[in-house]
Amino acid sequence: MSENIENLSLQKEMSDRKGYKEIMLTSISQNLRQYTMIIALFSIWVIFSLLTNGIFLSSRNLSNLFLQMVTIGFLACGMVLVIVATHIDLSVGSVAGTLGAVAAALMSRHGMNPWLAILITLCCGILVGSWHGYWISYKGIPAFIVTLASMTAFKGLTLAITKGATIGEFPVAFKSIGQGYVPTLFFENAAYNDTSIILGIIFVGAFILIDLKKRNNRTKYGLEVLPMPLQVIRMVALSVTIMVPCVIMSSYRGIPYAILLLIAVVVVLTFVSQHTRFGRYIYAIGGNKEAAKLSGVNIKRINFYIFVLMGLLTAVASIVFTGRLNAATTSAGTLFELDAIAACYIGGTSSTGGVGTIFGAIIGALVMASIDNGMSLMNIPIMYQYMIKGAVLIFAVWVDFSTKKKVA
Amino acid sequence: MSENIENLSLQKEMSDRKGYKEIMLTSISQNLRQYTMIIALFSIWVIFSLLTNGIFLSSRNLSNLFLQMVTIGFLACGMVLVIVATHIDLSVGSVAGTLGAVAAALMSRHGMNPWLAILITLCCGILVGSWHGYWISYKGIPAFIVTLASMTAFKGLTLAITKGATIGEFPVAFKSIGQGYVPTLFFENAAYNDTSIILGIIFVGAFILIDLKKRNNRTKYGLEVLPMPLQVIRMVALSVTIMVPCVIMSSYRGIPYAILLLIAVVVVLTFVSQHTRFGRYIYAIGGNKEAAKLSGVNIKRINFYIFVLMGLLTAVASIVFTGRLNAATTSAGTLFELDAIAACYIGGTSSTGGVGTIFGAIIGALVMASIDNGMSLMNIPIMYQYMIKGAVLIFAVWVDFSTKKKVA
Amino acid sequence: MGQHILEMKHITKEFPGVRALDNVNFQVKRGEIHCLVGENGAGKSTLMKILSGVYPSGTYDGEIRIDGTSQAFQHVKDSEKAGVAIIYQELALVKQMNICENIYLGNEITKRGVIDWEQMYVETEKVLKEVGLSIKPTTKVLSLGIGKQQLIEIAKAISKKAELLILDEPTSALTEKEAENLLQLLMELKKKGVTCIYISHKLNEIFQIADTITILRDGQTITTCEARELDEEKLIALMVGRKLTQRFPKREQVLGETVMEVRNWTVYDPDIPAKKKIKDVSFSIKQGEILGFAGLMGAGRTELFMSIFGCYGHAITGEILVNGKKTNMTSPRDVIQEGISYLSEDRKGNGLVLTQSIRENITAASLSALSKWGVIDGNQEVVAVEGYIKDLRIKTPSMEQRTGNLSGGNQQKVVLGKWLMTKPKVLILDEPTRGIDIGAKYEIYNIMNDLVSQGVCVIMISSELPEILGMSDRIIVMCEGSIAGEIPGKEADQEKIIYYATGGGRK
Amino acid sequence: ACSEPTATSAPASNESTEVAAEVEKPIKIGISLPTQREERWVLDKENFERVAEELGVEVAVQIADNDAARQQSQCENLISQGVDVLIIAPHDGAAAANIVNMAHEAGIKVISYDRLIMNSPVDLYLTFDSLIVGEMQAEWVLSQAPTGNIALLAGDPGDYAAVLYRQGALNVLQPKIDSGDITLVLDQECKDWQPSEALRHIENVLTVHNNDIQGIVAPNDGTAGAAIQALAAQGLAGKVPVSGQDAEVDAIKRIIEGTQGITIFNDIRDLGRAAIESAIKFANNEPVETKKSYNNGTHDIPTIEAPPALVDINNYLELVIESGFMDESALQ
Ligand SMILES: Nc1ncnc2c1ncn2[C@@H]1O[C@H](COP(=O)(O)OP(=O)(O)OP(=O)(O)O)[C@@H](O)[C@H]1O
Ligand SMILES: Nc1ncnc2c1ncn2[C@@H]1O[C@H](COP(=O)(O)OP(=O)(O)OP(=O)(O)O)[C@@H](O)[C@H]1O
Ligand SMILES: [Mg+2]
Ligand SMILES: [Mg+2]
Repeated sequence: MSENIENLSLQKEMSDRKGYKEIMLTSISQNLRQYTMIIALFSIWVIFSLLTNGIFLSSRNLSNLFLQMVTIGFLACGMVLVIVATHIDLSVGSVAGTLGAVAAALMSRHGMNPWLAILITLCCGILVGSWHGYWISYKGIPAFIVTLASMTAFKGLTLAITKGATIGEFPVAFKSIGQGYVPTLFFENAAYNDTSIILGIIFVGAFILIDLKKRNNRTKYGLEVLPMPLQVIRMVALSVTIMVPCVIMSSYRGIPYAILLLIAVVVVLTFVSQHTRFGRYIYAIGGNKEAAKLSGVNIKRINFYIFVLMGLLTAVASIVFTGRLNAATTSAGTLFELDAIAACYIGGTSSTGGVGTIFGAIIGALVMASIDNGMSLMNIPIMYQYMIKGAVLIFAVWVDFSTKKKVA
Repeated sequence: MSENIENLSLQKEMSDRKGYKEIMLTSISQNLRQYTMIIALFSIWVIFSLLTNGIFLSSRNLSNLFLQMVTIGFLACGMVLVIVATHIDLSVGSVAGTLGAVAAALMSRHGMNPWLAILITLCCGILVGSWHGYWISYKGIPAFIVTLASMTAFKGLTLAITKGATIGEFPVAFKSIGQGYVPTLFFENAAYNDTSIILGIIFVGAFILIDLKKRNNRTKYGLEVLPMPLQVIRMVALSVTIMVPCVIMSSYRGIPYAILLLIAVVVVLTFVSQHTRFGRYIYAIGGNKEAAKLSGVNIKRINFYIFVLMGLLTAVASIVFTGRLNAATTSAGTLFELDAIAACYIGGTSSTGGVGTIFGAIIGALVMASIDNGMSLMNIPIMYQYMIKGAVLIFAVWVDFSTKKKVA
Repeated sequence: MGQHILEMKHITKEFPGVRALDNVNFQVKRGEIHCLVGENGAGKSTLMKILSGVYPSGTYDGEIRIDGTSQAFQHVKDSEKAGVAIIYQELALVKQMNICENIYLGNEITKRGVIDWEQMYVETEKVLKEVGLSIKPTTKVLSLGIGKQQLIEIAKAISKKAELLILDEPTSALTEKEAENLLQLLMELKKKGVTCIYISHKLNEIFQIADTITILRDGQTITTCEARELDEEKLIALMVGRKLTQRFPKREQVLGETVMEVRNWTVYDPDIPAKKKIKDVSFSIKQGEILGFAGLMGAGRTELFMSIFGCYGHAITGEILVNGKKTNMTSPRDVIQEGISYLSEDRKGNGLVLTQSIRENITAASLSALSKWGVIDGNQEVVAVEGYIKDLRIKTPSMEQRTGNLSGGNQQKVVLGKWLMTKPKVLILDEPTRGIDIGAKYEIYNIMNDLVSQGVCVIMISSELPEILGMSDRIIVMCEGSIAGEIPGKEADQEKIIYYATGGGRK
Repeated sequence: ACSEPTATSAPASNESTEVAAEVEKPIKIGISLPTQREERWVLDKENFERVAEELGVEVAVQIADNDAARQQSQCENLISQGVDVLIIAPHDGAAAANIVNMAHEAGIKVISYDRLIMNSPVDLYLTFDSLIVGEMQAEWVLSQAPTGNIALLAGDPGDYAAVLYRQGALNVLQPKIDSGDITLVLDQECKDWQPSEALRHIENVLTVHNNDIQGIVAPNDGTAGAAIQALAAQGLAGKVPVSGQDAEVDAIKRIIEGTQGITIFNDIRDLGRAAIESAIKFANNEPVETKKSYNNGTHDIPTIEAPPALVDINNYLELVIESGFMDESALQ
């Protein structure tokens, strides 16, 4: 969401010479890249909804769908930055598997407190990320090789830790991260989960506050701002977009913790990528490494931290995933990397680097998860599922590209 | 091998002002990139040889080793060109699986003549390649997405064709492509396979002839050539390099057909990549697409044909692989793409495009196969195999990079 | 503090096979404008890259002192901290980012770690005004021409408020007007006490602003002296090592048939479909003619010829006749086959494949002629390339050198070689002498004359008015996408061109 | 979660809000299978569908393609669809415990098919015993080669069934190894059950021991086929006993040829029918009779067991062909 807001606000400069309609049109056409994928996503939803007699859009299934995409969502968030900086990380799946096993072993075998286990897992994730970062940025080995090596090595490590058997049954605290829902606060027995709605209202409030503050700031510097009526429309639109999913989820069991966590990560990383030096440098490195170097960007350090961040997010993903399965399996994480990378590309990340957004990647992850979920709801045999998924993938990206070409 | 020869001959221009020693040193240092990987390969061989009491270097095992790497070898040959042109092909594994199933179904279910089945399989490969090429070059969809979609789709197609069961038992002609050896010609009962030695001699002869012809040609154009003594040393060295593996293989059962086929593919593709317009354009596109376009290169067409070629090679790989197993299985080809891509990177292909050699990729494929083979010979548990393989991969590439950095 | 803000002592730098700098000594006094001149490949850019920390301390021999204290820069950042700002010869912008982001890349204004975009936009607008640009700070660099990109680079360096400002051929892509603007700006900065090192191949600029001049040749310092002790002739002699009596070689003019004719060429903007970039342009060129194209930056000359070459534009209308016949050309390939070649102004972006060797670059556009059945005749190739290296005096240890390792001027020569090799009927040169030294320019002019006398026609787009005036038989001046006027070469002078270029001749 | 059975004909347990409970709705059984990459699971799927049609119930079959997480998602989706009972053949028995809890929360009973779901109150377990399969394979190989070098292949290390087969085989082999009668010269797992892995391992072990191998324990027919391929290259096919499992067409052909000694035949038809019948009973809230129970770590699970059968050259006609499992024409 906050991507669009950013772009929208950049549009404000044009406002003096143009009417409201024109401002909105320009803003829409400039955001079309992201809109087409969102439109594609909604089309997929509508189609599946029709094909499953509405089960697809039931609040229960949407809740499932979000939980099914959440692991890839975390990985895709990090992967966007990795790909934007022209690297790749093939190891996230294996590493997530290993980290999940570590957390599982700590809790199940050694009876460790779940919070401590989580802390240790996160540290391990950072460690793995540093290892990758070290070889890639300080030794100059291509990320493909380093992470391919890790992909292999961590597969082995998972086997070694699990000793070939699934490690299962975790404390409730750990499980809830992957499969729990926010508890009801006041109305125990209402059909709706009140906490989710309260959270939604808090989000909306925060957004409106931030937006107004930004507006103030711009006025202070003498920059142009949206005319007030448009500003109001914008706020209403955003509020609705935020509240609708909250209400839908609240009518099943409420917002899952994992989704809350993902939203937090998306917001923080979007902020980091747009409003901090670290974020801007990632895009600069991806756009033109030489230029970034000549501008005094410490490329090695930035690359290093990108992988550290990726490691951390992998650890988060592994915790959520393991909690959700309530088990650490020996082959956990297989092919996550491809799903995460695909999510980025579907979400508009450029394969040549320098271009890509976190928000886009999340949309990409949702597209993939929706296709899987919808076909599974329809009980389509797996072989056709594979074929249809392939076809939909190409088709969605093609639609996206052809509309984009017309604009840009 | 012919890569080195090429580079060596380009060195000749410098010969007038320098002594023999200097020419040789320059040539060696300029070829170091390839030499280090070859050295790494030999080191791996020596280590495994020591660890397995020499079994690793026995002629029987070397024969096995080459056969074990041959499928990835074919794929890596095509993958180099794909990566040089800044694309990627993630589908080769799935596609190889499907094509193998097609060939198997044609022969086993419909009793088709093996040669006809092979022809049809090759055509299917070209068709798949054209499909990829169409989307990538004419529709501008990133290769990653197109081939990821195919990876998924063809996984489904394999399941559909095999109906979940292994298709097995093929005619001898088909099997031999994957597992047969050249027959003895004259000495039925000798300890050595005479055909292999004869083939070796033919290769050496051909090389010497081509080299002399080139020398003549250069003299005719007034270009510099190697001084005669160095030329002789060069020829002797090359002859030995060619003969040694021939003799080794002849002392087991001779040269496998699959290896002969791979050698042919490597020689042809090396020639294509170095001495034809098509090849030159691939490297130009990879180096700077815009500049290539302005130089009159039909980028779309070249990209299209790169994927057609990749499709064809995938078909070849699938035939060899299926013949070798004498069965088409439901999950054949899984992860081939990663091995093939890794082989390219190990062999010095640049991830940013424009740089890479077929010969390097073959060395890369050999390195990977050697690690797998050696550890399996030592009966190391699979979890350690995974970990060791990861470590060796990183280490080998690191050695390669650090020597390269010192030179360039 | 001594009087020298910068002292570089005994600097030696080697690349594989090349000794780029050989015991160079270089001193700059506080508050002066110090010009560094020399032939292509003399080592000017390398010396400046050492100074700015691009080549970290340890990869070269020698010592750098700034304000008397010895420095060992490891990073560009270190030199910036010591008050050095530099504009590199090769554009160093991130094209996907907007102007504001580029200008502040590496020096973002932050408030508690958070980038303050509002303030940066405001500051950017200020700096852009200083260099004479009025574009929105949110414009993507991608959509700007080379000239504007160059100005952005200058703005970026100025925004750093450095004590020592280094400019490596900042005006090579600028028109006289912008260049003049820049020189004024430098004089103002000098008044504020900023020291400046200025590298250029344009002698008039040098004599206009230089206090001191240092001359490099083959990686060695030839001399450092006060600007007023020198005149153009002496300077050229010191740089090139020989005398050049004329700047523009003379030639006999024999006009033949009309070779190419462009009629009613109109091109729409690919980004904004309703906007015309080129408006109804018609012109023709005869055999044996050099046709100059002049205009201000953004006049649309590059767009005109890129669109003719099939690499730019949207909904193009109009027709092209070659030898009187209508053509139907849609891609660069078709155009080349019709005998028309176009040397792009952006050598790094559109000209060279930096990962490939000189040999491969020079033959890239003429492989059809060198090959049979798609197989390239390697020997013929080597012979041909050797010829061009010799003719164009490309300074390189071998034709197998990666073009990425060549100096800017030598890269330009490689691109020129590539297009000469296509043996065109019409050769379009877009800023052909960009970054080329005096001696080599003279050679290029000679080559143009040779070509013309062989019956080739040459279209030269240039922002250097003396060059346009000295070489053209006829000059077309463009303004805002259409032809503003046409002047026969003999009658042309600076005033007339500028009159048309600024829109004076429009009906 | 499933409270006192009431006497209504509609499924009592269906409380979920979206799926409106129609009164005359046919029973819908959700089935989640681990893979379709082995013939036996393909046959399982066909069998389930046939039996269901026969008995007039609706089935929704999902294939996890060897992925525990996908299996969980698919089961969630089955529950969303409103199935009455879940039959799960878990890819990973321990990981599937979570599914059981989920299903029970939605008031749906769970039958664990062929592989036991661990640490959870599964309602019923139907099985051939994986451990016993491994034991049978190893016992047969030992009966053919009581002394000498034995090679042990195992399935994918990430597949829990593979771990059990290997464990079963080792249960039998270990005493003989300890007594020195046999030497275990190869103990390798095959990534993704890939025959090409098996081929490589057997080629290499033959090289190391110079063809001196007396027996090969292969976990399924796919890897057995590849092992025989490696033996054939050395002219040893038929001379070294090789075990297998699943009674695939190719394997029966090899048994007739004499290159593969045995395969383990799990007659899935009976087990599948029993599963559907039990599911219908659960849906109608009728009790299911069992004779045995297995402890899955936390609970004693009522169990229906079907014995695996050893198929060799002597009994394949009776067990595989005459029982109608395979068409004789397939063997041509
Ligand atoms: N990275 C490099 N690798 C190898 N050689 C290099 C490299 N960079 C520069 N050189 C060589 O060093 C010499 C000096 O180059 P430099 O770029 O300093 O020249 P210059 O004086 O700036 O020339 P120009 O006027 O053409 O810009 C040239 O011969 C060039 O080929
Ligand atoms: N009014 C404008 N606003 C923004 N961008 C412009 C404007 N006019 C031109 N440009 C951009 O500036 C660039 C300048 O055009 P171009 O370089 O083709 O002009 P030119 O006549 O060749 O001048 P130059 O001497 O710079 O080569 C173009 O890429 C165009 O997109
Ligand atoms: Mg320079
Ligand atoms: Mg221009």
